[in-house]
Amino acid sequence: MKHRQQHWRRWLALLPLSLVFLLSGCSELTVLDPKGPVGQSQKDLIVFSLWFMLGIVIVVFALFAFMVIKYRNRPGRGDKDYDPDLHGNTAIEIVWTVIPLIIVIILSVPTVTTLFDLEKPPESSGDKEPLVIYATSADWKWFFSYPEQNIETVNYLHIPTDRAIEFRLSSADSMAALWIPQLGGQKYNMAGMENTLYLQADESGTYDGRNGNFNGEGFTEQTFKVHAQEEEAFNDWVQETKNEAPELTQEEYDQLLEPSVMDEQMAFSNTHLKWVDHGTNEGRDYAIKRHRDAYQELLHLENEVKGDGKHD
Amino acid sequence: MAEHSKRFPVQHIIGFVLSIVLTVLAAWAALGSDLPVKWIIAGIMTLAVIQVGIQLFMFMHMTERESGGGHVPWNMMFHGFVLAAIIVAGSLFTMSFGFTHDHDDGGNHQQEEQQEEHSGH
Amino acid sequence: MKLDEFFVTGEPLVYGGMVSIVLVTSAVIFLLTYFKRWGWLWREWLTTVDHKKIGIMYILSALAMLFRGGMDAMMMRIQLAFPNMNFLNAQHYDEIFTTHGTIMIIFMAMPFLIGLMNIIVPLQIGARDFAFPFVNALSFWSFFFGAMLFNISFVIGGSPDAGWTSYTPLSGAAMSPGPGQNFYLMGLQLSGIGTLATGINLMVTILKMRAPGMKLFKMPIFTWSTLVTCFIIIFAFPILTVALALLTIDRIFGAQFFTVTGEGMPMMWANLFWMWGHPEVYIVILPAFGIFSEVIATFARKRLFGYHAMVWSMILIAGLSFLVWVHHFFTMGAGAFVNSVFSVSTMLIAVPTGVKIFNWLATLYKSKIEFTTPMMWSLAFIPSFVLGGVTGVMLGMAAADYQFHNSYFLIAHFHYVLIAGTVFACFAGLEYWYPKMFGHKLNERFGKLAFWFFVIGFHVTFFPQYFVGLDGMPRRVFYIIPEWMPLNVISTVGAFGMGIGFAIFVFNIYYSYRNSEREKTGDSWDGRTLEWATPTPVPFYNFATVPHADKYDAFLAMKKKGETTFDEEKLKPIHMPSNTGQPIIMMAIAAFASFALIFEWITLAVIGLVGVLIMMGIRSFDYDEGYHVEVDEIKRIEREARGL
Amino acid sequence: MSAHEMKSGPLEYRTQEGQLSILGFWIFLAAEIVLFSTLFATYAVLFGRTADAPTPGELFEIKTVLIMTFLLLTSSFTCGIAIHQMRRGSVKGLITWLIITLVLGIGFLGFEIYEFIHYAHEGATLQSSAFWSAFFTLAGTHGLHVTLGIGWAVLLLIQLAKRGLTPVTSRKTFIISLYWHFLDVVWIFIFTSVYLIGMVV
Repeated sequence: MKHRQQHWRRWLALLPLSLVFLLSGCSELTVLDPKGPVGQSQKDLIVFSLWFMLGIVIVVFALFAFMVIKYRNRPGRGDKDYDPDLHGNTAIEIVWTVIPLIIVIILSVPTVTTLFDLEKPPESSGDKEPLVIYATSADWKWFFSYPEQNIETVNYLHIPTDRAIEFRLSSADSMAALWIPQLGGQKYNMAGMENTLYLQADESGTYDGRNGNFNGEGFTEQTFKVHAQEEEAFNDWVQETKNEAPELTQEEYDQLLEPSVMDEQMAFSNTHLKWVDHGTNEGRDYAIKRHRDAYQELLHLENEVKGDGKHD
Repeated sequence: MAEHSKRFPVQHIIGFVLSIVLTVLAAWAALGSDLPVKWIIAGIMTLAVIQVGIQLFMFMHMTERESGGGHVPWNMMFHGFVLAAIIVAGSLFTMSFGFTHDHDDGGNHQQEEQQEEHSGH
Repeated sequence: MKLDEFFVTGEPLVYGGMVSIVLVTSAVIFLLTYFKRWGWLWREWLTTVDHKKIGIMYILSALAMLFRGGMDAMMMRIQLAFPNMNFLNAQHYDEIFTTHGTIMIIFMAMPFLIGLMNIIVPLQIGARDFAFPFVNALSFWSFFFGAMLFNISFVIGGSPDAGWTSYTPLSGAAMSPGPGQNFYLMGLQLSGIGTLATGINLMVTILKMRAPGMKLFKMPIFTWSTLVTCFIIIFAFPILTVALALLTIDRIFGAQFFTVTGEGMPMMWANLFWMWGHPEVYIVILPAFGIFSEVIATFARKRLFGYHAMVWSMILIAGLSFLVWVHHFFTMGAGAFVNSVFSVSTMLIAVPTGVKIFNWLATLYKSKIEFTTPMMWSLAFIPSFVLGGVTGVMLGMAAADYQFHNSYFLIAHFHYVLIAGTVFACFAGLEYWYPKMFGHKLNERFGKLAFWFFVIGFHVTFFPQYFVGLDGMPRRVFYIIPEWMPLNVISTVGAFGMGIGFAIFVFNIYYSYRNSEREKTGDSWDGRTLEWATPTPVPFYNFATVPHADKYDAFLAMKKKGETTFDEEKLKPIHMPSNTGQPIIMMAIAAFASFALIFEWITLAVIGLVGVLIMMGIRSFDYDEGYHVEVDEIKRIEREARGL
Repeated sequence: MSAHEMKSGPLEYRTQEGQLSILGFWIFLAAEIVLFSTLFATYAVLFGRTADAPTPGELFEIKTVLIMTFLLLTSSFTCGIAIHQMRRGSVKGLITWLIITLVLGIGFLGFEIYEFIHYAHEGATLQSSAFWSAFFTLAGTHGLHVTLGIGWAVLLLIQLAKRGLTPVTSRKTFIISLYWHFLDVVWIFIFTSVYLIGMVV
């Protein structure tokens, strides 16, 4: 028996230790390795809260270990330090009500300021107008429309670095969420509504983006790549797409809207916004009206094992 | 409550007359008066709450001693109405965002509505 | 409708399920017939209105559901550890995480706790039964048939596959046609009505049927937690009832509440769902707090520290639970102001919860801790739950939540609070009150073995998920990229540990039934509250004489004064309600009507509904007022039970 | 349980069973408040989302609505009188006033059905838009409650005629009266926030 108890305590003692240990390796975790100011502010908030949480965990674990070890009913303990009628102490109860309250207040302040900051383009690129990109989810693919550049991409995205991106989020059918963990947190894409999400990349590179909100069979595979490039490279890409990509017709677009998983990436030298904006009231039932029956079909999707992995 | 020993249900009749008067008043305020819409809504909702009070206290014997229920019925009704307020106001508070449900003028109207909501709570 | 549309086909796992269902059912029917137990089953169990028996049926059903939900979990873990094996395809995986979540919350956690409340609360307050025993039976059968209805979707018609939150528009008629989602709606609706009835029933019981002298602030803490839970149930469940009804009307009758067409508002579903859903979380956690408080006080051999603070913190949690629902969809884009309000209110819940944690720790201060199995579960709860709680605060910080939302960080968080809170409490409560229910203890050695497997397995399963979540792994994906593999394999290993723990626990029930020593006294653990004042097994009328309980820890005070609940001079005839078959019949008809509605057979559904109304009419004319147990009979039973 | 019967006070409270049932019903009514308020919240959030269907301002008629309101208010009053008669011990008075209440209730239902059919003819149905779904569900749930109340009260009338006033029948009558008054409470809010505001905005 006694052996087991010690065993257990050792395990419990390991828990906070392992937390510290794992935290040191955390810089490799996507969310804690942001590549832009939005993700950075969220990381800062997470790390800030983590220290308080770690403090609380250590205090509680220490108290817990102390109580369990000291006051176990071991043979020969007798009635020393045993007070069965002890039932309250106002002073200490006030202390442990007020301290958590203070911690909550301390945490609330940066939370609220960050919340309001996230509704604006990041300050670091305040001198430039944000780049507007309409990100539309459709079962189970992503359309990115650049109205200023008049181009559209499917399932991938190019963005300039050091410039705020103003995503206008909406969906053609089911609810999705645009999530690029290394650039910042997610927001929902909904039909008939438009959400604004500001993100920005400070380093060029290729980042994983995906739908964060479950929306049916093809959910797992509703991913995309974000290519963050220097302003010039981005402009080159835009120009190249404008010149080389075909034009998207409404007919082809309607076909693309049909529920399916699409492996390939596409680019077009115009946008679907010309005939429908799913974020408006008029555009909300565009896809449903055309494809109502197609949502009934099951795709029987399985994991297609590929040598180099699906996400490359 | 001495009322059940009485022959003539005075309290019920007062309650009935009051509720009819309040109903007519609300209908008049809504349709016959020239008050601003916000005032009308606030006014008739107040009248409704008074009427509910009449039902609860004058008809439903909510505070009757003999029931043995103590303050429980009162308490539950009170919390029920608090919850009702949370549910209705809370839903309006959280759900009036980013939607474009009007037909003619997209953005403006919706923003106004949002501000109205915020100032309301 | 063709037969092959009616039955689910083409899945080996489903065929396996069908075969095992047929086998188990025929085995049960055979055994009942062979041992001529049909009459016994009907008289003693199916028609009973005794709160103790109903509670046992609740717990048995909940254990079965824990098994089903656990199997679902295992299958998910296998799929995620070996994504290339294609053990499950996308559709099947979707169905399984949907049923896992729904079953664990609605058909496992709640019934398990309600089962414990059923058995213990009347005993703790010195009552002879519920305020409305008939309604109690009705509640149980509505839960039971609701659960059955939900579970047969596995083989008939197809399981729901839109997640346990069943977000619209995905779960609407356009995108999820067919009976699957209807099973979800009707199964939850049927059992939800029963839960609401239980809430009202228990509240009246606690408010009006306490032993003389027991003021509200002298009640045992588990009873207090039940009362607060009832309050939440009464105010939260009608919201679910309406939300489910609206979605049903949408799906079956073509309304436009949550549709993309007709200017419906899909997010309104999320709003209503979480207005119920968040209080629901506290419905399953507050009774757990109550159980831990009882167990810790008993085995620390010390009075609960800060009783008033404990009660008030529960009341505060209950109140706050209605003010935080938006934190489940911070990412909806409601704006910084709305999110700030709900972010702060969410974090505030940490304060009363923290108070409770410190009170439990202070209860251990200057105590004498005995490491029995229920106590081990309760002790393991404290550090585990704190890990879940602090990550909950992190999730409550809306700006950071944009990154945590829908990721495995969230999964890890709520499993840390729901397993370390609710499931540990279910095990603790069951083992603690087991002798009261069945007249013998569970074997301690097997109990501890199960404990270690389960608790270590639990941490191994869910602790890595915090990190894989921070690495960007979203929930509900059926395969994963190589970077996430190592931690997922660890998780799966842990899940098997938990599975082994559960298996040992179940084996222990059988083993102890065969081998444990029978209880001679009713007071198995040197208890403090009134449930231990009755003999074991508890006579059907609970208390021969109801004690005067004006002290906190009433039974402790009675033991000091040498009082018992059998005072021959004070005996009076006891009025008891008669058994009745009406609840099970009424709910069977309601289940039939729901089943018809699931397949949109409107005529049959209406016939079923009329049947339910007729049963209500019959009940209205039922003037059976029960019977009296005479003094001599009580004397005979008590003397035998107490060995006098 | 019914062992300790009280000697004085209203009949319906004299047994413990009576007290428990009435208290339980009050708590049930609290749950009903939440149920209806959820429907009100849905209605309020979906307000104005009429899609291609007519707007409420075009369809609502103050005359019908006022008649319905007066019918229900009066029935609530007569129901109160019925309980008054019960407490005076008059079965006959109770039954008479209860029947008057039910007749008024049926009148209310008749108008409501007429109203629904009228709207449907004008192109506003449960299916036509989110707003009308919410309207029909809210008003319909109230109507369903009234219908159930009438059916329940008829069953009770039979029992009253057969058994007269006992603690059980008077308890049941009292509970039905609570239910009936409560439906009036709900209607007041429907009248105000659905019809009047619908006509104003």
